[in-house]
Amino acid sequence: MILILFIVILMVAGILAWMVARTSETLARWISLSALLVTFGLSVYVWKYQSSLEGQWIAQFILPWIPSFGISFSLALDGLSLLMLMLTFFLGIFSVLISWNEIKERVGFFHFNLLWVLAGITGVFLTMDLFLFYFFWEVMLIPMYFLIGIWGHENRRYAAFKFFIFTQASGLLMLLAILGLYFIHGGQTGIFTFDYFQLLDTDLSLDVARWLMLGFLAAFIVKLPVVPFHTWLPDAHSQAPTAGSLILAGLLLKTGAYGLIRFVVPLFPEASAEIAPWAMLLGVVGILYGASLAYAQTDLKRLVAYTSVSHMGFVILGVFAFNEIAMQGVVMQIITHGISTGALFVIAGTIYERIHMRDISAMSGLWKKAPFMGTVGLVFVLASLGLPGLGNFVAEFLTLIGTWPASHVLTILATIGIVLATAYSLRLMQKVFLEKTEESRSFTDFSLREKIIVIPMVVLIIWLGLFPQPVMNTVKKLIANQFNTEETIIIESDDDGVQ
Amino acid sequence: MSELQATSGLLLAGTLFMLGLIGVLIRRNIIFMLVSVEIMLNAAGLAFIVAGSKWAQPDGQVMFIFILTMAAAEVSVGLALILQIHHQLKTLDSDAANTMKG
Amino acid sequence: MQVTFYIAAGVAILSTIMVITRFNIIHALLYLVVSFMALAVVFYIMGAPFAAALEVIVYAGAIVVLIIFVIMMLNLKSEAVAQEKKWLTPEVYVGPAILCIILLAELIYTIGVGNTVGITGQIVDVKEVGQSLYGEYILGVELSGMLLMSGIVGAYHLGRQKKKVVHRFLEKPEE
Amino acid sequence: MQIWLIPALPLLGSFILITLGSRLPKKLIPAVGAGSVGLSALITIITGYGFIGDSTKVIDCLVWQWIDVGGLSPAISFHLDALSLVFIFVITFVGFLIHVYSAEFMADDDGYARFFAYLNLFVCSMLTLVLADNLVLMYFGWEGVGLCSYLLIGFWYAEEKNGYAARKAFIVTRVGDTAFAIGLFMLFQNFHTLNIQDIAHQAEQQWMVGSQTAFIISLLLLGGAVGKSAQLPLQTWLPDAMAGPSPVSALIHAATMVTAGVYLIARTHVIFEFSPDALLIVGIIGTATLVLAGFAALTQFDLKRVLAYSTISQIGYMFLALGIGAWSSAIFHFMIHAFFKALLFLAAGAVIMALHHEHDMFKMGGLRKKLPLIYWTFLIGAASLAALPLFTGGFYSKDQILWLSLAGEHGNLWFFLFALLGAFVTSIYTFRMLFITFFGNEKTHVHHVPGSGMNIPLLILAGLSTVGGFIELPHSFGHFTAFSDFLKPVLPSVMVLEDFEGIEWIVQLIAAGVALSGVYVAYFFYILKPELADELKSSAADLHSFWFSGWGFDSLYDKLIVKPYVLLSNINKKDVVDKLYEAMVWLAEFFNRLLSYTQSGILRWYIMGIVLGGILLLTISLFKG
Amino acid sequence: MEFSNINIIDVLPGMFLVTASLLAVLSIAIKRNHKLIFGLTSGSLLAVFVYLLVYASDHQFTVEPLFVIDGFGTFVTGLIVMSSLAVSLLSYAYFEQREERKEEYYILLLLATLGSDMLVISKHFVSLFLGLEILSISLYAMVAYLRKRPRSDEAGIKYLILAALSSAFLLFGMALIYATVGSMEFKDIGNYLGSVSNLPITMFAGFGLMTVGIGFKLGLVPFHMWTPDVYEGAPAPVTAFIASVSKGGMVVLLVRFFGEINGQNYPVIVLSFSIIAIASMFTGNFLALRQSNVKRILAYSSIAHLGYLMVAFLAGGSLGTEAVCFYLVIYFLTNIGAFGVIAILSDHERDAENLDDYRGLFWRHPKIATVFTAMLLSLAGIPLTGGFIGKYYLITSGIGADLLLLIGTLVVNSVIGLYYYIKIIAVMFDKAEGSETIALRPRLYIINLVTLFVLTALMIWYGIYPQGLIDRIRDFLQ
Repeated sequence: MILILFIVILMVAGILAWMVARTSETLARWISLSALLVTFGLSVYVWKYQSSLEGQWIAQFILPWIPSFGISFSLALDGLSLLMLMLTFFLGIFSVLISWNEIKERVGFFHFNLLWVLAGITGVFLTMDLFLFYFFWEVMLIPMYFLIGIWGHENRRYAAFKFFIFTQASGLLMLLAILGLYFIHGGQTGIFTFDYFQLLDTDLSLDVARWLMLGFLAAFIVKLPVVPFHTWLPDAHSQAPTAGSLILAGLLLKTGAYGLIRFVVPLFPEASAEIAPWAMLLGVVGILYGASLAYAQTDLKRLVAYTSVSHMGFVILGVFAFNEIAMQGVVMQIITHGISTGALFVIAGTIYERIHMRDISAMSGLWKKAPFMGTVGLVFVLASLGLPGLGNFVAEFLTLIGTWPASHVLTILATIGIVLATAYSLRLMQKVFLEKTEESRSFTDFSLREKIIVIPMVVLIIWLGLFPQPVMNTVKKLIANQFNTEETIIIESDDDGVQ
Repeated sequence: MSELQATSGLLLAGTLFMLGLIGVLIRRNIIFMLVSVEIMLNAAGLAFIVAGSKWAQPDGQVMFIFILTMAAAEVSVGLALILQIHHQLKTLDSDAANTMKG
Repeated sequence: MQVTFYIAAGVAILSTIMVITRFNIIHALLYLVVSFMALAVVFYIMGAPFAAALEVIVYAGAIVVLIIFVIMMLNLKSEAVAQEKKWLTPEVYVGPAILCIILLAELIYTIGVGNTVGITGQIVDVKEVGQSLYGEYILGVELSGMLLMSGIVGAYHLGRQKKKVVHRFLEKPEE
Repeated sequence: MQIWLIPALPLLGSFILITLGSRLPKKLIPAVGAGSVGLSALITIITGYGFIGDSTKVIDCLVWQWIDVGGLSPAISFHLDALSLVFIFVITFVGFLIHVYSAEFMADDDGYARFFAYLNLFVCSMLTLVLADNLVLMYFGWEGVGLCSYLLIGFWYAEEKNGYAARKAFIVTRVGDTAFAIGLFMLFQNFHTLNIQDIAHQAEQQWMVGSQTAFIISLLLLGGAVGKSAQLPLQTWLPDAMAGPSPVSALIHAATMVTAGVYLIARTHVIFEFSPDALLIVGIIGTATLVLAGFAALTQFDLKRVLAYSTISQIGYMFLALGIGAWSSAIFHFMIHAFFKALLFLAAGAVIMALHHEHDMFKMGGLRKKLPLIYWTFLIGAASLAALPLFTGGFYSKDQILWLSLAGEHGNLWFFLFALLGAFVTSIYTFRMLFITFFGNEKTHVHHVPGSGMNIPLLILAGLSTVGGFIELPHSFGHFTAFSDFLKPVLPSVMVLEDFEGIEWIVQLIAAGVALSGVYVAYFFYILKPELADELKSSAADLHSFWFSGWGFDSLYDKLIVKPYVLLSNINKKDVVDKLYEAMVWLAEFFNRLLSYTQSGILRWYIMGIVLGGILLLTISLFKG
Repeated sequence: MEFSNINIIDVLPGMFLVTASLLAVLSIAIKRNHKLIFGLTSGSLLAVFVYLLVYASDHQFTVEPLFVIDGFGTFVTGLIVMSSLAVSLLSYAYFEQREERKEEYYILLLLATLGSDMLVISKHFVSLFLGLEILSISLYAMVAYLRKRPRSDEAGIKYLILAALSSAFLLFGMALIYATVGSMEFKDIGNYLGSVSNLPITMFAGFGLMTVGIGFKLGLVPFHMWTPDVYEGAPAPVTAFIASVSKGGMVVLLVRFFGEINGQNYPVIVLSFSIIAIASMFTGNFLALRQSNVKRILAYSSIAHLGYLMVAFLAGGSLGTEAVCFYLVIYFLTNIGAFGVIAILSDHERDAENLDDYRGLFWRHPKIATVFTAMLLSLAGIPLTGGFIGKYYLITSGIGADLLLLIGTLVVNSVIGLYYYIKIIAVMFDKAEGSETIALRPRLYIINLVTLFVLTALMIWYGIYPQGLIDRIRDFLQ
């Protein structure tokens, strides 16, 4: 029951916020904030609770939806989903906070969209029905489209279009693959169903599996994004309002990664193994290419966006390395990148709020006026370049060490990517915070509200760097299931777990 | 009489049909177009008559009657429209009525 | 019988060609009447006397007359003929004609290959047609009534003269 | 004793300074900064006391399990043995002195708290590096050191070139780190652990001498070491690193950062021992570096750059020592070098500060009178650097290396000759620097005479540079081997080839002679006949500028790597992949225009469409039917 | 004279409509009253629907030889009647503020509905032809209804000439088939096709020519060129009618005809329709890309959508028919909704068809903009809307029948289509304030708004919970 609650709370709060905004905009903000706090609290509660459970699945919820197609409203929670949910709500809280003053127009509608994006993302992370998955996959796009298209910067419409079309196009390919799987499974067993657990048992010839997998892959690698399907991302990120960028970078990209782990590899093990070298190659190309592009950018948000391209390369690299360590690295990368890049966007957003520009060659020496911001900026720049002690290092290191046995050459190239990451990260630091201060410009340091946003992020990224083990334990069962044992995944019966 | 082939009748119908079509295509005057369409409809009616007579059934003629009805209705509405158009455009040039495009 | 058919068919085709090539619309309509008449003959040969009668009465009579009425209402003058002359130039008609001839060739081929059944020439007379019409096709008849009604309502609405709202001094003189 | 406190205290200090920072009263800032390191030093000394009798002792301390995934289980856990003890002693003690010195040196700076925070963090990272019991934690410290160097070199961030230097330091060392990291991946694949002691055990069981894997891993580790220790070919960052405040240079060059490479190789000597080829390469790199950097130092006019090149060169000696398997000699030289190099930098810093941030030696001169204490301490440091015989620490440590490079089991004549050449050049540039700075006419007015806060550390370091050498004396000269004995449980001692056993004193004589003649040469050119030096300079201007630029490595890398990369990035700023999608859009619009043309609004044209459709359908029927 | 084989109850829906239209004519003859005639029209349409609801439990019989009344037909009849009802509800306010005489419109609307109704239950060429022509001839006048607008006339004459022309093609095709088979009943044609092994070529030619007529009515490429012009020229409610009822009737007829003759078994026919479908999808979407007239965009989109629908049609089988039904329901809802929005925003001078009329609409009329957004998203096939489930249904049926090329085209085109749908949405959400706020007359527009809300609610409900509708469709198709 708690699972559906996550989604419902957000959706209801979204509608509520929209309605009350007419009378009080502040109330709308508080409603969305409290909804997210509640869901975050719930997820933390579940997290506390889950460690005592045996087995992979923490909770399940099934309701028939369109029985004639074998579609059910099936939700299930395991460690991976749980982590994703916590990240979602965590970043969600900050996306509300960061928009507190930034968004002055149509506040109610903004929060409606914000909460519905988050609800869609929550749905994606929870659902165990492939049709429902596709459903949520698409649901999260429209509010996001509005977030970019209405509250974005000067070139928002182009960016929103591009975002929408890219993701839709790839999503449709996934739909085809889902349907293909559905029919093949139905043809084999006579049971036409979209249930994930049942589809896992589908026998596929390698040839068919290859095509179906490509369909899934298309959606995920566009979302991730993997070069050369990444060009929507810089536009969308740089044009979105801060909360939008935060959610895009922090969460939306992660749905792609999640999809790879949850669907592509388990559903098509042989086909994925076959494509693994190419996928990893793409990952490495992404790491290097993204880094090179990030180095050249002058638009702060665009720069950060390209770093995402680079960092997400590690995800696909790790997923297709097929071993536990790399996979743990990927999970870590998902979380830490969400926080660190999110934070960088927060910083970019706060700077933009103050001086109304994103061109880094025109900023300089902000440190002097805003040392607190500078320090926080430094922390996340360092996180972005993978400094040990911060979460990203754990992620990248594990990914690389796990990838090494799979491919030496690619690992080496990816490791070189870290050097390039250093180059662009430090360039960012240099141009924004260091060098000569323009004394005449008025620039204030973080306000209390902004501090409330960044301090938890700093704490978390350091905590993840030093104590990553609890996070890894949460997904251990899932990953162990994938790599260590051949046994089929046992679903908890209904009376187990949180209902 | 029995030597007459249904084919000949249909060929005649086809020829008339095409002539009507040519008429629609080459004339710019809307009335001519309407007339040409009537020729085509009439040709179709002929085809039905031929077919009906081939099977010695009344259905062909029945169909012809319906076609006739339709043609009449069509022409009346068409002419009313032509009146309107002439009133507004002061011409019967079908090419002149091309404000909507793209 | 065959000879009659071919003569009538020839007349029909020739007069139809005349219809679509005349510059003067009244001439064209006269040819149209000829064509319809010739077709009536064909109908008769085909054993459909009732249809032949209707062809003459409705097509050659009612419809053509209706068109002529409208033409007279429009008050077309000799400029119209000159206009038609200008419109109907080879570059206008060659292309479409070729297309239609291709289509015709295909159709002729199709028909020629397909049907080799002879026509029995049995006369299906008014009675049979009437029985059929008011028997199995009674609903069709009713529907054709509706068809005509919609035609009438439509023509009535569209054909109604607009009230002149422009001041009479600003009006253009009638052409 | 809780050895985790040793790195934790500076970290705590750093944390306090970062979070409270400017809100602290100004007096408290150095107290926190220096105090935390001082406490660490104290704990180190207390802990070290326990080692004096029994240097085989080992202290392990697990703080918490860091990561535990699929067999990879690095922990935050420390391992203290004789080798790390020497290092942490130097780090904490010298570090403490530098902190004390900085308290006065940086007193007027805006970023006072920030400075100490960084310094503390630097010390903490270095201590973590040294104390780590597994390579991942070591890598943690390793990168932390890189970060702090970045922060401190770019401490005065308003200047663009400082920022450049800082980034260069970080990035260049990170190139080395990459190799190190890849080395870790390989090690993990081979041994399924990254614990240093376990690796050593397993390596002994699994590997044969000359193993290919060992060779590659050694080279990768060497790559890391080369980056941090500024050896060829990654030495270019160090001279630029002088952009930071002088205490920072002292810290980087003496106690932290550059010695990390030496430590890494010493720590993983087991691996290197399985690969003589790798060791040879270490030696060659060391030798080449020490000679090249020496010549580069000869031509510099920036006081600190001379010292920087001298550091590169001296680390080269350490690498040479490592390469010939003279592990303890390398560490010995490291320690002595730490003392005198810290001394030199701090003294240089005092000079620079006195002259109001004047770095150019040729604008100094005659400071002997104005700053006598500085002069004398600098002289002691310089003498130690130049390895003037008998009374300097540097003589003993360097002499040991020279001797073993000839007589050690892995030594050879070439190493020896080049090392000797290096020693000669060293003593020339050292005294060139001394003479130009402190002798001759006064060219710039002295603004500020350092106070006791700066003088006391100088004096202590001067003392150590002199006395430090006496804990290890050569065979021919008392044969006192306290230091190498102390390290013996960790680092095997080197065998001396029998052929050379008797001739150690000859080598020492040669070395002493070379050093002294170097001093004379410097004296000749810069005191007696300064005009001759200028003449020489102009007669070989090309060579001079080549050496001046550090053998052109900078411009080489610039042309080969940096420029092409930046150029490529900038050309592709708009992302060429996007063109692909733009082409799709263009195509769609093209079709749109094409089809719009068909939608002409002309009725007959529409009919034509229908006719065409009819033809199409009929044709299909005819041909397919 | 024997009328005995016709039970008047069987054809009651048709009778209802006939009676209603006659009553309407009478009422005009007595006194012109817009409200009355509107009430009469809506009431009778509703009555038909209620009748169908009650009557629907007992279906599946034929009225020889013209009609077959089965679940499929009943379902679609109900759909058509409801759509006409929605159109008439939307028309009231629209025509109320126009200067034209309003009353004839409702007669034509009723007759057109009747025509479409006859189409969907016909099983004979005669009823096919008559239904089609009643529909067409009513539409000629409806398209050109607003006589003062030059574009209405232009649209009317274009539609008339082209429709008559295509009817001629259709008739000629039918004649050829009749000449070959000797019967005009679909079933006999099917039997004939089943009995001969080597099909005479005239059959195919006949089908080909018929396809011209049908393709024209559906607005498929290359017979599509009238669509944008007529959509643009016709009054918005009429456009809604053309887009939904007129096309829907033809689609159902096509499905029924092909079901009877097993059209899927003939590669020629499948090939022809595949080519047409693919061409329609691409042409429609490409043409819409840079269009700035909303009505034309919707016209082009309808071309593409009919192309999509052809996928389910070609897939055939019960799944295909289900998909067609479902898709039609959604497509009707969406199109009527979209044109309803246009109708509600139109003023005396012209319809609100320029993209600029919609600039900032969301901030001026949030309710209407929300409805329009929902409709456009449904057309684009985004989840949470019925359009998504509809498209999903199409794809499912296509994959089930292995129509991979068509499915691929469909997917590619869905993507192209996104662009112009979200272009309109983007314009509506634009911050820049658009032209002056059009004051809506609340009393009149309450009907329109309620209608639109109901349409939107249904469309979204079917998007979220399609099972109810699917069950209903399956009930009927049993």
